[in-house]
Amino acid sequence: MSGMGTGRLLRRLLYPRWLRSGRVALGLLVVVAMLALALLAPALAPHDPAAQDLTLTLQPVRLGSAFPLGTDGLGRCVLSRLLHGARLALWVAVAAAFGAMLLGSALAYAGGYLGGRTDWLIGRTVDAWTLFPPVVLALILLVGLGAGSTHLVLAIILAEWPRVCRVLCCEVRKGMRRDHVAAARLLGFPHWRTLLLEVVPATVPRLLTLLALEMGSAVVMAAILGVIGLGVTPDQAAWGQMIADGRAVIHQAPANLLAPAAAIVITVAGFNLLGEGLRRTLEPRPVGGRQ
Amino acid sequence: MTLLAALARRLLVVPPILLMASLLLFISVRVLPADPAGMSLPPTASADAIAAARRQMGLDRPLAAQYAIWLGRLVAGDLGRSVHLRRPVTALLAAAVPATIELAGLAMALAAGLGLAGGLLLFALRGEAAEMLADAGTTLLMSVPDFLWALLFILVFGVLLEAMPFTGRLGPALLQPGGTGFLLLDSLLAGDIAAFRSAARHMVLPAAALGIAFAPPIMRVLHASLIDVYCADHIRQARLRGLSPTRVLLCHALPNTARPVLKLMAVQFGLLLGGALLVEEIFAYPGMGALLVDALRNADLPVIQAVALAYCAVVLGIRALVAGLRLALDPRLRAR
Amino acid sequence: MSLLVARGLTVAARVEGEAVPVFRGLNFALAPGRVLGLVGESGAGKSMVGRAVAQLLPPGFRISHGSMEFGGADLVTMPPAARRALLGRDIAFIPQQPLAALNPLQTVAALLDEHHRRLGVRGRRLLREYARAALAAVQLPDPAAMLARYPHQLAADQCQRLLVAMAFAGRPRLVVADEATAALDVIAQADVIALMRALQRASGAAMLFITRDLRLAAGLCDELAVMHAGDIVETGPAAQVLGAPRHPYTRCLQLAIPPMDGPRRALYALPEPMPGLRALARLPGCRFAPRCPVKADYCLRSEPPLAGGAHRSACLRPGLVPAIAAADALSPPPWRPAGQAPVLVLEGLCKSFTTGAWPRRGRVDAVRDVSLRVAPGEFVAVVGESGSGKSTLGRLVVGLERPDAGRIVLAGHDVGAGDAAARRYRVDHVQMVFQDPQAALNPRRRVAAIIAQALEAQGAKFAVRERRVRALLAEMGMPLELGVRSPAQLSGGQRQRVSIARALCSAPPLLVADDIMAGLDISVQAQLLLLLHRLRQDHDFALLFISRDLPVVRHLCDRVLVMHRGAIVEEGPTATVFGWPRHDCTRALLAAVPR
Amino acid sequence: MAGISRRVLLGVPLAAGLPADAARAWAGGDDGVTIGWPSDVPSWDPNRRFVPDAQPIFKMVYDQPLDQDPRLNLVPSLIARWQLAPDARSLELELRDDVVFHDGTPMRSADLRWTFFGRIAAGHRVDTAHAWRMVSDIETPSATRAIMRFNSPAPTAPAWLAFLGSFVVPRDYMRKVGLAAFGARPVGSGPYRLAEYQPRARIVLERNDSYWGPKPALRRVTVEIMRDTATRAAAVQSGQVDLTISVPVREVERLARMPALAAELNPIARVILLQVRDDGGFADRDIRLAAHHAIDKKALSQAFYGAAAVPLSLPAPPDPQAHPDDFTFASDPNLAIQLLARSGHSAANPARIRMATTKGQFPADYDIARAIVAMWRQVGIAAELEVIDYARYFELNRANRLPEATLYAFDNATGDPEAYGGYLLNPNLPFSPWKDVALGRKATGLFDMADAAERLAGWQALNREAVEIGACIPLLQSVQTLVRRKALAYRPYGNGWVLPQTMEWV
Repeated sequence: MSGMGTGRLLRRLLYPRWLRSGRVALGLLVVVAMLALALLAPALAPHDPAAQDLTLTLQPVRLGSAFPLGTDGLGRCVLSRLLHGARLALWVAVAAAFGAMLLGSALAYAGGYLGGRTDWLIGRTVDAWTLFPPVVLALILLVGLGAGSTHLVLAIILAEWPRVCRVLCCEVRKGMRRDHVAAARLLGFPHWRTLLLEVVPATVPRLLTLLALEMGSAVVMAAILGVIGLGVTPDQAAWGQMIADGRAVIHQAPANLLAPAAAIVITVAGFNLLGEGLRRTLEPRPVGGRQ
Repeated sequence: MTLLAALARRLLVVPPILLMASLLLFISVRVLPADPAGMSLPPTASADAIAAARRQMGLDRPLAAQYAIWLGRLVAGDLGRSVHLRRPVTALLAAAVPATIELAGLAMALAAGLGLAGGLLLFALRGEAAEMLADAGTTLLMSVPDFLWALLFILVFGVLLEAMPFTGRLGPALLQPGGTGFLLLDSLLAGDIAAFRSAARHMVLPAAALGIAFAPPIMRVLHASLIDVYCADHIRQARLRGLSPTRVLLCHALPNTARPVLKLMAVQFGLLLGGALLVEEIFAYPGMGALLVDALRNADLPVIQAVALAYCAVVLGIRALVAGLRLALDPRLRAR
Repeated sequence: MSLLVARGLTVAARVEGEAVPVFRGLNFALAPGRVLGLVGESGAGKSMVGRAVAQLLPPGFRISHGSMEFGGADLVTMPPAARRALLGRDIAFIPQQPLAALNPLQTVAALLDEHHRRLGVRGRRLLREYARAALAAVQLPDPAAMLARYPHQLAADQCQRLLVAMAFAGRPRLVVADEATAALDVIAQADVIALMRALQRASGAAMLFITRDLRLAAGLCDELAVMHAGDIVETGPAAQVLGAPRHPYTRCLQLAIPPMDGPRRALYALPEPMPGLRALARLPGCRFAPRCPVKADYCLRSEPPLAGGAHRSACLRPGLVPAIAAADALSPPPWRPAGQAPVLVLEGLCKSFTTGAWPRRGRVDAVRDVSLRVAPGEFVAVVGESGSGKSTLGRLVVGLERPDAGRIVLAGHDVGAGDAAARRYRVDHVQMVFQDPQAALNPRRRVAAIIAQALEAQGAKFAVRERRVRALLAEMGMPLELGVRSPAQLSGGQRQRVSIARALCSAPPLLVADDIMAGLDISVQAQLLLLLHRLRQDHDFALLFISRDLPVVRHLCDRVLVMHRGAIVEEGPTATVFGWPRHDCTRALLAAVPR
Repeated sequence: MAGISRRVLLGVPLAAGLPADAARAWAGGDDGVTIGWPSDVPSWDPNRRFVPDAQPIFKMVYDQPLDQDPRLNLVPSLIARWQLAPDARSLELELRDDVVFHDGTPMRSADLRWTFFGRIAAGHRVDTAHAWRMVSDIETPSATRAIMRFNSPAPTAPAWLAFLGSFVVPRDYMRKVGLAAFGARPVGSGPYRLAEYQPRARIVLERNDSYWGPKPALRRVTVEIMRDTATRAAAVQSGQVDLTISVPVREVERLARMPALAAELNPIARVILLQVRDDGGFADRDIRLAAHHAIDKKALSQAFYGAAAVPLSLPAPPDPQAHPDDFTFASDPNLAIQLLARSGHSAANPARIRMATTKGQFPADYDIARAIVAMWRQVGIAAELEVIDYARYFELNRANRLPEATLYAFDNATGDPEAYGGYLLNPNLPFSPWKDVALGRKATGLFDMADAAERLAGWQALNREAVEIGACIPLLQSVQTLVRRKALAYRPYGNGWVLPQTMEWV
């Protein structure tokens, strides 16, 4: 049982099957690019995103100038705010998606594995929780918790976890019905190992897919809350906030609205492509025959 | 009979779910670092008045008892009065809820229509090069949130082309016909064609923004379930019986996709209501979302609670409706 | 004048970018009113012939040459609309999975009306009459109630009767039945076969009967065509083909089937599975050669022609065929001293399940007051129709279900309590082999890890596990390198062997096997039976063998229990029960076995 | 400023190029108008809350005892004649006899008494209770005569009769239906009556054809509540509303270039200022003064008002009466840094305060607030900005719960200096977050002063002192932005009123 050749192993590790999909590659490219921009924002941004110059408001887009994407109504550099906004957006996306995933999947596994009353209770909790549109719940929580990126993440986690839980619950129940889970139990595996070895692996593809899609929806959610003006503090550079500001100056400096809007669309598209691609490569579906 | 029994069976779980939702709302409002008594009164209220309100609301009692009191009031239909607008919350809801349902319903219908067309198109293109393109298109479409569509539509159709109104529910010089609060219905009942036209025109842009944003998931699910269904034996058998492709699609394949598509639409409706929140705000459309945002800005606790519960009730109603539809469409569900 | 004639029909499949010839110029002819049986194991291409008739090939397959003529017109080159006009009217299909083949949203009435309307029947009253007549023709009782039902409310055989009725409704000239009874219970299978035969005779239609059950084909068909890897290897009148096979494949298949009468004999197990699509490209000569017991070197190089008169075979060495025989004789079960304490005792075991939902909640007794004993090393079969409670009994024994009443005593210990101690005890004393090996093996673990699961659960060291895996793989007759494969890379028979190896890993005294032969090909089944016989010699285990297949039971088990509606209705040594059945249920089961 | 007509009343009707919804208003000779307004009425009880922006809406449904002309002089309205006693302790009034409420009952002196005394004595929670707290009684010798009696000199009483909340409500109707029903179906004597009210959304008013005064030209007025500045600008551009106010100055410049629109920038009798508290993070005078010095008012005016708003050093408009030229408060960040250093604060260790602002209530309010926060950050004041609703501002102010600093445009429709310093800084009144009694006592003393010149000098000194101790941070004179169809004529008022009864299509 020496295992496969080192070359194949390396190839599998470095260039796994799921990466060979065009969607995944493109989505990953976009997401990684966005992440790089966000991480390097302090170095890349030409200005302090909060620095205002009231004598230079609403400068137009001029790529070679000090303000490549112009300035906003307070004379702040749009490009710098966009880059720093990416930091916030991606931090929120990653943290909220992981948080929702942890909470949702933990409950899904518990419910799906234990079954019976636990499952019923978790299922009904999810039902009740999803009666609130996520945005509504996040808004209410956010008003209570107060603005700030940590609170934003928390609010999104609390609003989004039931969706993750619901999807995963189905997967876990489906997995639990498979005979190899019964076999593992008959062989005397402790519960946690049965869960970890026999049930969880089958749900990993769906988990990854959901993670990517959740990141996209967290970006949108943060933007919605920002546009309403409740997400982050007014001086924080956030895409939603920029869109809200940009609306007022759409005729004078369209880049103020278009730049953050484009950033949101591109980022969300990146996450969606990634999620969609992962779903297709990790959970292949049949293709209907044509006549 | 089976249908009714199956429906009744599903309705049995509604009370516990509602109870849980109310508990959730109660807790999430209670964890807010705010004093419900203080928030239920204008800031001008004196300390004595607040203390009196605390006693009256039972805030000096244990949390469980507080919940019981609150629930008791709720069941009795007492939603309180808006602190900020100084009106009974029920009156505010009566105006806002139909507006939102009307908008969301129209948007959902639009999304379903677009989703159906798009899903069929995607399905028709399967296996061809154009499929990749159409698929990439839907992914991109899916990545544009509803509020960006709203901003775009205002800019293009409202301001540049001046083709469509984009604020409020009704044109000027028109009075809102009374009745149910569903403007389209009321104006038709009142025979007020001008009001109907105006109300419909006012709903076009917000409904389109929401509808377009929520169509791509429907497209995808329809497409995927069509592909699934076409793998099913009964479709092959129908083709082997010599049925025409159109008949196979319309009478055998499409009805069998109703189950996943309806399920998705039930889930989507909740999200759509959430999306409508900001879209209403952008279009100055006086619905639940605008009411909630307003109440949140003014820390108007009775309104926040009532609107949140109203959202629950609407979502629950839609779920019940969809469950009924699915039961009516799918005999297998009735049996279980 | 033949009705259906295939002339040089060549189907190619696209596998990883290269075209592989699946059919290499298939030729056959079917005369009106005759029944042609297409037999062979799965992967032989039988179904593809049926699909070629309707031109509904799976994605990636296409007809590259040749013709398929129906009544003189070529179905391959015919415009789709013309072909569609024939389907359902002149050419009817009876599918494999009757329940899945019915639109779940249509009532029986809607379905029949749709079909009759297509056949040109107009008017409500007339449609209703036709529907009733169709139901009556296939002996479906209570037409009024039946018409209002949905497919999920029907039993599988009722669905199949319905589909048979629809197939014959248009007075077809050709009926294609693709494994039409594979999904049915033994008794229902016999009924439906009889019905199809009767309707075929009455209507004078020709029938293409596709099956892998050689015995079934023998009873029904006028002519047989044995297929292997896309080739027709032998064809001719059924009696001649089966009476004096001229192709080693036909002979091997016959020898692989456990007989229902006569003495129990050893089975012949074909080595190697049927070559897959990918392998076909590298088999220019006789595609059976790699499995053939009488092959010569030249067989691998040259393609044998289908030669002969009425009875033709595609073998270069037909003379050697009659000499093929099973290698070993059937060994008797190992001797055991009498009066050993039973390994399993069930006393008054009951289990019921709730069915339906409020307000029509009911309970159904799956197992009613079952008592039995299994001696160490004894192979006991549990037979019965589906729904008779066999599987529930098995799940109760291993502890996947908790009994409502009664005792389960495993090697002297009562384990009915289902507490932690009982669970631990069970792990060492009883294991289960599941019906569907694909579902029973975790697709994300390696074969070696799966086999050693029992030791893993006990916390055995890696070296110990590895030794055990090596030993078990060898015993199962599987090469060592399969250990690093994942279950998805194995064939069905290999998977079932892995499943057995896993159950035997901790050497439990009792094994429960739940219908482990279902869905396996004849040769794979023979291999497994051989394996079980051999394991019985080497390992000391008793077997509770749950099965629907009486010939297999007869071949393998010492004692048989017949279950009917949750209760054991007859019990005794296999030879006695099969030779002199006393209960009606047993008789019906025995009568339904095709001979 | 180029291209912006100031107070131009002419308009040229346009013939084509308008969408169906908008075309009806003027092309067809239809007599209605739609107005985009930034806020709703707080309630339909006009005495209840002093909300300057609701004033023009109330003035359609209700009448005030006295009115103001565009130059803010007092003119007769419900009261034909009035006479303030020399000691300013009583006010004699003579009412018109031809005024009829919308429900058909005539307006009598009893209604006046009810409005300014009776309902206050009855314990109604109305803001007029503060404004008219000095009324000891109102005598009504006849149906058309009334004498207000004050328990302290009330020199500004006539001005107050034309100011916030002073609307006459029908006593009998209000008593009969109760307050809640009155709020739902308000009855006044104004030129319009309420036809439809969708809270937070729209108000539709119909002309009162039996109005006693000059008949409005337009039959129907629709007020669309649009809190969002961008929505208002877009709505007027696309013709969905005929007139709107408080759009950003940049939008004014852009919309002024559209042929069908007239866009105006009118300085009005309002002062944009920061209201401050004397406790919390602002307990230290040096920090307050530093906060003031740190603000570059000229830059604010330049950036957000195209330099049209006059920077202020005192909390009063740039009117020589209240704003002597010899006082200026320097914009000097360095000084601010020094002052903060004295209190131990620097950019690294900033003084922490909270600040509130409205958003969309007056042009660029939110932008100004954020710009100030950024200016403060430079010198070492970290302000946490909170956006509050217009109505919430009043609630918080009355409850004394405003944060350390609040950006607000203080309205003084009367133009009298009392209404600035007197209300802004008087801790006894609910308008002031500043609760230090020393300044309040001085203000209270000035209220009772009957001599005009002495009063004026007193208010000047008080305003100056308030700025010097950091009790108030005046910023700019407010500028009203207004965009309308060119064809819609209206009468501009010095206090920013936009009254539909003065509008007509020309």
